[in-house]
Amino acid sequence: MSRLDRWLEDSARGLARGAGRRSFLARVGRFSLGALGASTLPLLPVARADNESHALPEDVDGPEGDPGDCNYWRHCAIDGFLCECCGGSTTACPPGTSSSPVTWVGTCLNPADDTHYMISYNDCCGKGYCGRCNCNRNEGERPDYHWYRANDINWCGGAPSQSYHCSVARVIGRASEQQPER
Amino acid sequence: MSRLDRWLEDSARGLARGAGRRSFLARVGRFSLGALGASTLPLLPVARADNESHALPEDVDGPEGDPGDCNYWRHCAIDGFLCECCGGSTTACPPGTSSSPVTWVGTCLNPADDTHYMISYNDCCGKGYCGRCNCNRNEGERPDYHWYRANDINWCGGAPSQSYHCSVARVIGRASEQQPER
Amino acid sequence: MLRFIGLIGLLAWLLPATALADSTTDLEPFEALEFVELEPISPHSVWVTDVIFRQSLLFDADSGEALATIGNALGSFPKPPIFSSSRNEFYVPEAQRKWGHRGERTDFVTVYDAKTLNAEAQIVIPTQSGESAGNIGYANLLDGGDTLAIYNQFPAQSVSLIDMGERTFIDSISTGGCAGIYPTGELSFATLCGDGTLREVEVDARGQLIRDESTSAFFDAVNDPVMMNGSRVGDRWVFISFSGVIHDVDFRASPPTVRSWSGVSAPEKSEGWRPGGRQVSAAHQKLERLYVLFHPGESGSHKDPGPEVWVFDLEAGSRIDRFSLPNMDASAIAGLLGLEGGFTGWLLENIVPATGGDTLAITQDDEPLLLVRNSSLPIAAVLDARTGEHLRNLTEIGISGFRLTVPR
Amino acid sequence: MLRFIGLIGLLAWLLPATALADSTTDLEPFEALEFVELEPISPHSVWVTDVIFRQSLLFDADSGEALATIGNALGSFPKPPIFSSSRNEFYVPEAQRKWGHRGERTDFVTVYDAKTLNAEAQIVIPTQSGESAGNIGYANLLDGGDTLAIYNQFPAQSVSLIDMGERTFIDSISTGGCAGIYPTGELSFATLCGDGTLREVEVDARGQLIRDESTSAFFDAVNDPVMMNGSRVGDRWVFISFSGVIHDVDFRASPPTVRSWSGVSAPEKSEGWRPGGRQVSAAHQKLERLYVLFHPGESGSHKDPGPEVWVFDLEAGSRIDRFSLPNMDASAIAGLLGLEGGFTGWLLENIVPATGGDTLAITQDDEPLLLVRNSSLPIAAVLDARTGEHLRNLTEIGISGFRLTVPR
Repeated sequence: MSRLDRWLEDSARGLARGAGRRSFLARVGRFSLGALGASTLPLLPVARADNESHALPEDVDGPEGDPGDCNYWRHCAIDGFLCECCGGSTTACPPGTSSSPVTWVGTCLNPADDTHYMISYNDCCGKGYCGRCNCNRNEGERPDYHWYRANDINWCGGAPSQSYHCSVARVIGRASEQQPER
Repeated sequence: MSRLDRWLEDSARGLARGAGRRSFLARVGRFSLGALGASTLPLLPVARADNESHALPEDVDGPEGDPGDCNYWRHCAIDGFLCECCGGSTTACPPGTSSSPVTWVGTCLNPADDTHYMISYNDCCGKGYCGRCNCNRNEGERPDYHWYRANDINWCGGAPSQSYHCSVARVIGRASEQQPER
Repeated sequence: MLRFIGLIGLLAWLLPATALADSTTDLEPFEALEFVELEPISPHSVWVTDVIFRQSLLFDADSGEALATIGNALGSFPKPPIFSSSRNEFYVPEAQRKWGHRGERTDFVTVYDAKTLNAEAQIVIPTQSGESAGNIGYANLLDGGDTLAIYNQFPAQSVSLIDMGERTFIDSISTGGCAGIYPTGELSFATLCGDGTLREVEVDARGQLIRDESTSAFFDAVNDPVMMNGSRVGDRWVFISFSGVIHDVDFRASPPTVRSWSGVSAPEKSEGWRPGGRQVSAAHQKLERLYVLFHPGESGSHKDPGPEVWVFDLEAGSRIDRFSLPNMDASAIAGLLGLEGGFTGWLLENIVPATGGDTLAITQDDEPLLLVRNSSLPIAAVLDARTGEHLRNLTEIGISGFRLTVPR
Repeated sequence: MLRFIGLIGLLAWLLPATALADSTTDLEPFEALEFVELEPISPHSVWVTDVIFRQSLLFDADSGEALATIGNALGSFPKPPIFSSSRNEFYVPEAQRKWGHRGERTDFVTVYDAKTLNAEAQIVIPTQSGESAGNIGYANLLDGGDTLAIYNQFPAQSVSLIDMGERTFIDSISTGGCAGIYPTGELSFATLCGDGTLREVEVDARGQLIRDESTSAFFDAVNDPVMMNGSRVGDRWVFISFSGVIHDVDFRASPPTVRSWSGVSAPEKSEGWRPGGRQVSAAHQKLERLYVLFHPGESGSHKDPGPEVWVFDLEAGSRIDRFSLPNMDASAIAGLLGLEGGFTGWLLENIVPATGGDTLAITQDDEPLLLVRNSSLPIAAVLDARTGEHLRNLTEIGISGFRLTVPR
């Protein structure tokens, strides 16, 4: 498969929040508590404002600003086919796919405001490999035992179908410092 | 996938005949009569000697003499992955595969004796695509309605599993003239 | 282009507890995970089917964007999705076994909503559907969109009929000695026969044969067979033979009549020019033009890719244009090496031999696009169907495949 | 090399009746269709797993020949076959759904006879087996070959145990916070934990925990984690960290002890040298040598391919050699273009940048071979493990894959 294919799609990104999210979260929370073993795992986030998203600074030129490019700033710990190139977007799964409630995160630097953001890389599932814009970057990525930083895992294992299709890169918060590593 | 991969296996070809063939033929014959529509289709061969195979002249140099090469003389109407490159041989299916009793034929010129032979291209089935030595040649090949000369058809449809793995090219007789075509 | 629905929220519960506890992370800004729905199918969209990935990707041929994917089960050769504009659904005939490549086989048709692309139903059908590398003519929706017809091969040649309104199997009818399904009406279709005729059958709502007639023999299955790939123009189906004879079959007459003429002149024939490819031809219904992939070659080259598309005026019975195809091999290798454009791109263009195209489709609107691929290259070319101008490429379309399907 | 059995005879009934009638065909000579059995698995054979074709090809690394294929069901990431030398069987953990990529999921282990390569059984197991791109440490046979252990991820981290004699699921044990399965005995294995320890568990025949102990924390999962790919040397498992620290874990002690030393000198570290890849290391048990893929790179490059294999003497705790890998990219492109050897091959060798290898395996005999691939190239290189000499390539190994598995 080809790599780093230049891909000229407009970024289509939705920012509205759904009304059903809290109830969905409740379900997810139950699932996670019962399911993921007690030893390491986190609970629901304790303190989040529920107001509308702040728009992110977006005026990045070059491949770091192109969501269809592997070098796009949010992709610093992604592994897989970019949903941007598969009928989805940076924050949306393609038509007819589902997703897993559990996934991995990364901490990426946005060159537009020189700020590190937490990125959630959700796998979109239920169809075979999209096969386009394959991208593997591993900044802050960790092995499977450090699972919420591990991008090798097929996170569709927790979705309605384990078939892996593509991956998104959503901003889910600001990080006050870079993920430590060497 | 790469093409015309040079492949240096000794040709391992078995020539002995199995005792169970006649009874197998009887089954196949019943199947064909009941199954394949009455309009065009042939019956069992009416007159064949049951003695041992004659050895074929084999001293062909170059790609026409290399069973792992797409240019090998028997491959004149093959379509698929050569079983020679998949753990089988020109006349044998790879380990753990099955085959269909129905298949397509070709008429190929053996440069060693300048004689045309009838070739049976059996598909070996029950595993996914072998993926090696992909070869498509179409001398005398005909569309699907002229089915016993048609190599597009997935002949594994008549096997215990319809999954197509690779194809062999067995000599099943001498042809007194080339398949007419233009 | 895209619309968003069905927001599913935050998965931040999986953040490390420590990260939350020590306040290194501020949970703003926050982008919800969303799910895309398809816009109404545009005239310039095309399904690109890949036999290795076992799926079809829907592309917008204007933007070059991929819009969606429909995957296939583990049968060997995936069939392209079939579009019903009346029901706004896609239908995919599939087959799968209990244990991967082994075990009991189930044949079924999956029904996809064309907006959500969710699978709405699986219709189980008798296990006899046939497969070929390209599945040309192996499954088609009859006129009106109510009845899906699927070609069967084992143990017998027949056609299964499925009621897409009731989502039930109706019955199958025998078509021994013939292959392919070419719809001619709401409950009728034609099929190509080994005796050189084309047979048309019509059934009633219960799948019982009520009409069965054949053309006189108009081709020779051995000496100059017609390709499986037919092109529909209203009440006609147009086929081309190995040597380039164009057979224009008119189903308004009973039995159907055939008008045959050669698309290749004597000098061209002496140069070896002949049609070749997998999905070798496509017609624009309104323009009544037939587009065919041509190459100079020997006998036995009828599936080889060609460097040109020849354009025929079906009314006049003459060729009106020859388009040269772009060098898709060079573009594919440039993409593989990440060397698109610039000097190296130009160098590749001039060094890498072009193998041409073997698969062709056309959009049916007033500004038609011609879509061309080579089954072993990961790109497809988009041409202006009126001028042959190379507009753009669809990239990363897959590994190998023999079909391009325009949904309407 | 090959043996033949199970002759199936003639299919000549499908010859055209006319061909038989007009005597144009003489039905001699005749070659029967035969079926191959595998020779006993040789020390130089290797399974090459492909995630796109969803299967593993068995190669003879001496001849470069492919010997057989084992396909996987439609789960996303195929697991390599696991060899039981005592039972002469291969085991493949698989998962599949009722309707292709959709519908009810069934997890199972397929048992293949290693001579016929026929599927002898499917053992259905609870639907919780995990998958990763490389499945490193996701399934392993415990010592003696009677018990197969499979790593589960959803909904919880655990390990399923399967009795391969009885061909039944035994039970699963919780391994929350840890990942991977590293066999240490007939009914014991180790697993890597997020707190920097390695936990060893032992069960009885019914799968009930009878021993459970952990090393002290010997690595930092955030600052210098160890790679999932462990290499076994007798009673030890050897891991390497992102920065190149080699952790040699000895399971003869209770709890297991760890000897750690850096494989990278200060000057090398300042040049950025670090291990990287998918299946990043392999050990020769008798020689007690560890082979690791190395590259100069930044942090975050721990999965990048490398141009060199570094050879460590585990007893001495020092590096004894550095092998340079051949240019597999050039060979792959030459193969793609059909330009192997000659001037163009030489040109490619010098023009195409080599990306190196990311996946490594070694044979365990006295003339060991080192097998190296780059997960996105269709070839693998075979090196003499003692000298690093490039002996040959395995070609057309697939499209993409992260594993090379030596059956013994």
